[in-house]
Amino acid sequence: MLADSRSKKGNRNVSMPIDRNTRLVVQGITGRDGSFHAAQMAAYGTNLVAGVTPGKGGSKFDNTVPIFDSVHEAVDATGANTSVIYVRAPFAADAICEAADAGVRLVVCITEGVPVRDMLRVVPFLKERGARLLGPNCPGLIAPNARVKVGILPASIVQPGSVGVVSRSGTLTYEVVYQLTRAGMGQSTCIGIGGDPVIGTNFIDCLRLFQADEETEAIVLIGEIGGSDEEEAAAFIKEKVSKPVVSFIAGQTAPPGKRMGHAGAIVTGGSGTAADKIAAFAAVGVPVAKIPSEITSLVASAAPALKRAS
Amino acid sequence: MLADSRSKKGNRNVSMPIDRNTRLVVQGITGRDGSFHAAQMAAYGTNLVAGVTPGKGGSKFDNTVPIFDSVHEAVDATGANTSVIYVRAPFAADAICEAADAGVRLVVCITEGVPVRDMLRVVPFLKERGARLLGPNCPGLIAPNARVKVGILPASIVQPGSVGVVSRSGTLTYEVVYQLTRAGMGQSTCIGIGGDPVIGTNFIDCLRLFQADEETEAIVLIGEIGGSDEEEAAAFIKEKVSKPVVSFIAGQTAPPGKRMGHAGAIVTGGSGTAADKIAAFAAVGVPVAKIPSEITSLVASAAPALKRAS
Amino acid sequence: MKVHEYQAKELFARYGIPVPPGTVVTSASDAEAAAATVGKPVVVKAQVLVGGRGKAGGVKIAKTPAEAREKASQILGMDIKGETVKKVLITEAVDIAHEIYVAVIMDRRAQKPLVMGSADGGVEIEVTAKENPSAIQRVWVDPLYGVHPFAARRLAMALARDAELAKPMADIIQKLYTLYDEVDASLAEINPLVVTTDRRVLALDAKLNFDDNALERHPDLEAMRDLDAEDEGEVRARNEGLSFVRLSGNVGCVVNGAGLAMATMDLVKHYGGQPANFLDIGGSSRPEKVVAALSIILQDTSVKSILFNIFGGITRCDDVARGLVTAFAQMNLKLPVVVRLTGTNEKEAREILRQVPAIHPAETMDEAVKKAIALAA
Amino acid sequence: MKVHEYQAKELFARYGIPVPPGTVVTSASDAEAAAATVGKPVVVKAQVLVGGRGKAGGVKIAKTPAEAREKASQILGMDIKGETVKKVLITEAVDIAHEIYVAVIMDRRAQKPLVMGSADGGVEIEVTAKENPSAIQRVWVDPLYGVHPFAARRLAMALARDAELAKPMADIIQKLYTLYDEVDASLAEINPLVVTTDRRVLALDAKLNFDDNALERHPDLEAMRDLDAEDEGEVRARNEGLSFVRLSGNVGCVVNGAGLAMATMDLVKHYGGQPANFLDIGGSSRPEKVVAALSIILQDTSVKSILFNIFGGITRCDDVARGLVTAFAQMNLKLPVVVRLTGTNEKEAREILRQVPAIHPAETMDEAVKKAIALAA
Repeated sequence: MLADSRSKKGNRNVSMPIDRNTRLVVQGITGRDGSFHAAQMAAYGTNLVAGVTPGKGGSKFDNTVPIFDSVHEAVDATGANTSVIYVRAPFAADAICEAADAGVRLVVCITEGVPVRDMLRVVPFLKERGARLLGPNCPGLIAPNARVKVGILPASIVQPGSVGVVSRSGTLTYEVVYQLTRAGMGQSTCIGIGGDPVIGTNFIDCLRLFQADEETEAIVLIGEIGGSDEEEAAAFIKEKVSKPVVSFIAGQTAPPGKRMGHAGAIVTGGSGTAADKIAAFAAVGVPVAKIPSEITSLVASAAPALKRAS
Repeated sequence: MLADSRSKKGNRNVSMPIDRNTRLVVQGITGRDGSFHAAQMAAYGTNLVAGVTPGKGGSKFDNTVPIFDSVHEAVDATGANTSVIYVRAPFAADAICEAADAGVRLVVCITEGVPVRDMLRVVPFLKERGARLLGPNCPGLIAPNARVKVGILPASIVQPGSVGVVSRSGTLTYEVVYQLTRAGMGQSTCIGIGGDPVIGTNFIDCLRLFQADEETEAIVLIGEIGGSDEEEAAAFIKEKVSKPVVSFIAGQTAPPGKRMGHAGAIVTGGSGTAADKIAAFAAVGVPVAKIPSEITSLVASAAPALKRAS
Repeated sequence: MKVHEYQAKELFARYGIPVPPGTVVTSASDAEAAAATVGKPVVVKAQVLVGGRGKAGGVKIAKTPAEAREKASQILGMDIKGETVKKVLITEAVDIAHEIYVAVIMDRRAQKPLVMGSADGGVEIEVTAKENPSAIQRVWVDPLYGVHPFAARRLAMALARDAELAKPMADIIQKLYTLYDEVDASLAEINPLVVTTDRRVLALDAKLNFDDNALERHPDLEAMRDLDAEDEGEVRARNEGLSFVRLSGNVGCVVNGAGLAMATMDLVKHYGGQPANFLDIGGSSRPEKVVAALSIILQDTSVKSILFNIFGGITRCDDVARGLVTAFAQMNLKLPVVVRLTGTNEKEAREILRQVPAIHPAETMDEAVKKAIALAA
Repeated sequence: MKVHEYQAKELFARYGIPVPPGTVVTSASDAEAAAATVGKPVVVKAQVLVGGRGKAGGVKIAKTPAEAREKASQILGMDIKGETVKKVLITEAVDIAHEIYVAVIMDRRAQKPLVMGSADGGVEIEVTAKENPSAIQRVWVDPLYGVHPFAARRLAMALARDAELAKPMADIIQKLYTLYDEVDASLAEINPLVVTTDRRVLALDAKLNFDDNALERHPDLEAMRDLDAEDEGEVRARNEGLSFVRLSGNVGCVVNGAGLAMATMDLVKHYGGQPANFLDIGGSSRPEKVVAALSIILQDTSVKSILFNIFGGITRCDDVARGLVTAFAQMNLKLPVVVRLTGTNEKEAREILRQVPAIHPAETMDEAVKKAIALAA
């Protein structure tokens, strides 16, 4: 008999979503991106326990990692607790639900181009099951101290340390992390939340995680135009975050009314502009870098003990 | 600005759903059944605070009870916490959701003929809001000690006392209650849960309430053929109910495969028959009356202290 | 409401569920013509609403058009569990590699729709449930989401045991649920869903039951109702808003409420009588309903006495009483009638009933039932 | 994706939202004929994808067919915010008693669709939001349930302030949400929704934007796309799977990732330059994408230098490098190119790029931007 959906409500705790206990299953492991990044994640040290591609169950990835037809089988056989998704956009929402239904606790969806309507149904489904979603259209996350990465963040640019990085962008995150590393400021965890209109984990969720995380001493928040996530993050920082936060907002020169790429960054009259967001951070005492290369110096002055620590 | 839906999750406690704190709004108060029973409920002593009929807001029922266009307005103006629904079947599901969305804690749906598909969507909606639904297609409930009734149970047949009655039937409940009253066994609360395939409150919910209720000393459970609610109730009684329970099952002579009326009572090969249900109760020591008039004597022997008490 | 196989297959086709092409005919000569058009061996299938037509000889294979004519003439007019066969479906006989069972039903216990599947198709699911319960796969559906593709895929894999066949099968499972949901079905069953020897997946049979409470919003489905195949009294009762089931006894019963109606039948049997019917006149009964109820019951000549057991709630006893008075005035009733009315407005009702001397009053249910049995004897 | 008013109204009509009948024409003489068919005063409305056509003179009333011809000839060919008017909609002029605003949009903050309404229709919602915020009614929608009838009724009552008019208005609100949901819209707006003097409720204007990510499942909507009305470079970029927005500077930018692309533009401005475009080549870039990106940028003759800022992730730098090599080989590029490649496979990428001597390498983003500005000067 097929098992009923494995509802495990509640207990969305504040421990970091990936660590040495992460047991990873890759959905879409036989695809071009899936196989490339599966190898990268395993090479970095992530405990890659399974892959899933319907119809390819029984084979192995890289001669070692078992491939299953469904996430349920993968979880049953390997105890996977974390999933990363590289399937095509029309199938991504179902893949996310499948992972949550199979009992996975953290689902990271790299796929871009997932329709908003699909995500509107995915988010409550995961909430019912108490699973955390990161993304979609996000680069995932990496924890250099534990040497665990889930997603596509290049391992070459990170360094163990105590700066938590959270960002709506993909490659802009790499840029900032790279600069931090070059300035000798290692990272505790770097999280790309994705820039789509509907996402599983937002700035506030990550700020809460970093505030509670013993490894994190300072936080870098990289926002962009559109929406009001940054404004809400600023309000949350004022109330609940005692650790130093430095921010940067992309899209200061974007013309109003134009959609800037897949990220869903769009400026509409009067709200969601870079100026609004910068003002919101300034109002709560969060320094905002004018250009990316200014971030490291702002972090250094906001958390002077940092560089010595790492 | 219209208020957002008033989510009040959780705290489904075990106090009896109606008592002297009940503040009732009648949905469909200007209809034939609604107006008739609104008067009956008020005459019995129920605190009828409002009526709702869209488009008739501003008028009054019986020259005293204010009528509103929506339950939200009724709740805002009168603090109604309980609703009873007499609207036509195609609109009943929406009326239930409206009441729950407006913050009503107990919604009693008298309307019969509500499509199952509608109810499948109503039940989770109410659960999200922490509201209790009784019915649909049910006679409601009455608490003779508090002189509160919500629904259509005739006040003339009840008497204050300490027998809790719960039933899937409508008029069969009246019959049993009437016989209890004539035998001098008053009732704490009588609840008709309705016989439709999808209902808001089931036998187990009511058994839990009666077990916790100080006013209730014995319980009469009236089941019928179809489904497995009685079998589950028997299992629950074994585990959790210490008060004496007496039962009766209607449909002992119903031919298999035939649907017996709106109640959704249907006998299909091998499960849900009266014999199965009677056996389930017998197995956990619950006496089952062969005919309705036997119920009173079974209650008298199961709870000998009862008659003196009332 | 039930519909015939050919009607269910029309709906299947509308939802993209593959069915073998077929033609419905009402005569043996049309059956021959239809078989000739197919040009291959055909199956001649009785179109009846009752189950068990296979065992009753209502399904036969015909290799030639002439044989189809012969089989159709055997099946047409056949009596299957009281239902006369008036139509047969002529459909291509396919070569079956594997028979599967799939159905969507409402699971009262879980309060959710349930998709059931078994790799042992062609067999009744109740038989599989008894003999090989582990062969039944169950997927409960959250109606807010429908059947997730991943869930359909897992079920299809368990049934097809073949990744290539699982794809069309998962698609059929999703479409069957969508159909079930959108048409307000209470049962949507494919038994068997077959894999043919050339690896097509086809719904060889189709069964759909509908939620009667939802038919108001599906006039196209309501139009599919086959009044010929149903009991005349039951059809008439439905049109009058009554619930009626014909039984074989001699005590006609008119009761308000399904539970009380069943308890009344039980009590008639308990005291040695035989109920002639189940009849629930429902809530808010208009006097005309009572007239209709009486005339439906009186069509059955074996009825020797009539028992009214009415306990007021939404139903007001004065309405019922007025209905009785009107009915008796209209119908020149010759049978004895026992009336027991209790509840809302019962005093007013007794006042009204006093106008009709032929009524045998009773105060309790037991008394009423005993009197009705005695009067029927 | 945006569609024209007349296309949005076609979809409205399909979902049962009442719209005044109208005809789309491309010439003044056809406008006259269409107005003659209406037989009443008409409105001649420019069909453009940009907003603000009313203020720009793109909407005019015509009392006679001759006048309709005259107004149409004024409007056709008009330039509205850079878009040339090629079609006008001829539609009956109705007598308006009351103008209302209704829209369904995606509320990112609430992570839910939002139905917004205002009794002050005809005005831009942003203006109402500023000047009279309490006039805006908001109903958030749980997409698992859709708009409950009770919620639509409450909103309609607040907008119509008339129980009789609230009924058709609630119906329109529910249908507008259903449309929004089923077609994967990102905006569905009626401004104004009017009550006519004879108490009809009509959608006088219609605006629909679609989620580009969902167009794959709506080929009928994709077919509504008006390529004529869009920027040629942007159309071409979309066909190549690129995100491109034309700006007015001289530094052409090719970046992977929207955030980094915006940050690159910001940095160009920061160091005193002017970006010529936003261009996100996206993840998993094929070499052909780079070729396409370059040729789109090079159509703009004001571009004086090209800046590649690529940080690898899904995008592999060696792919990008191969694309550059191929592009330069194919295109006989005369402009200076600054390339900054970092991340996955960056060493391999540098190996490949060494084959092309014309590239100005840069190690950091700041260095790259400064070089590109200098080379454009």
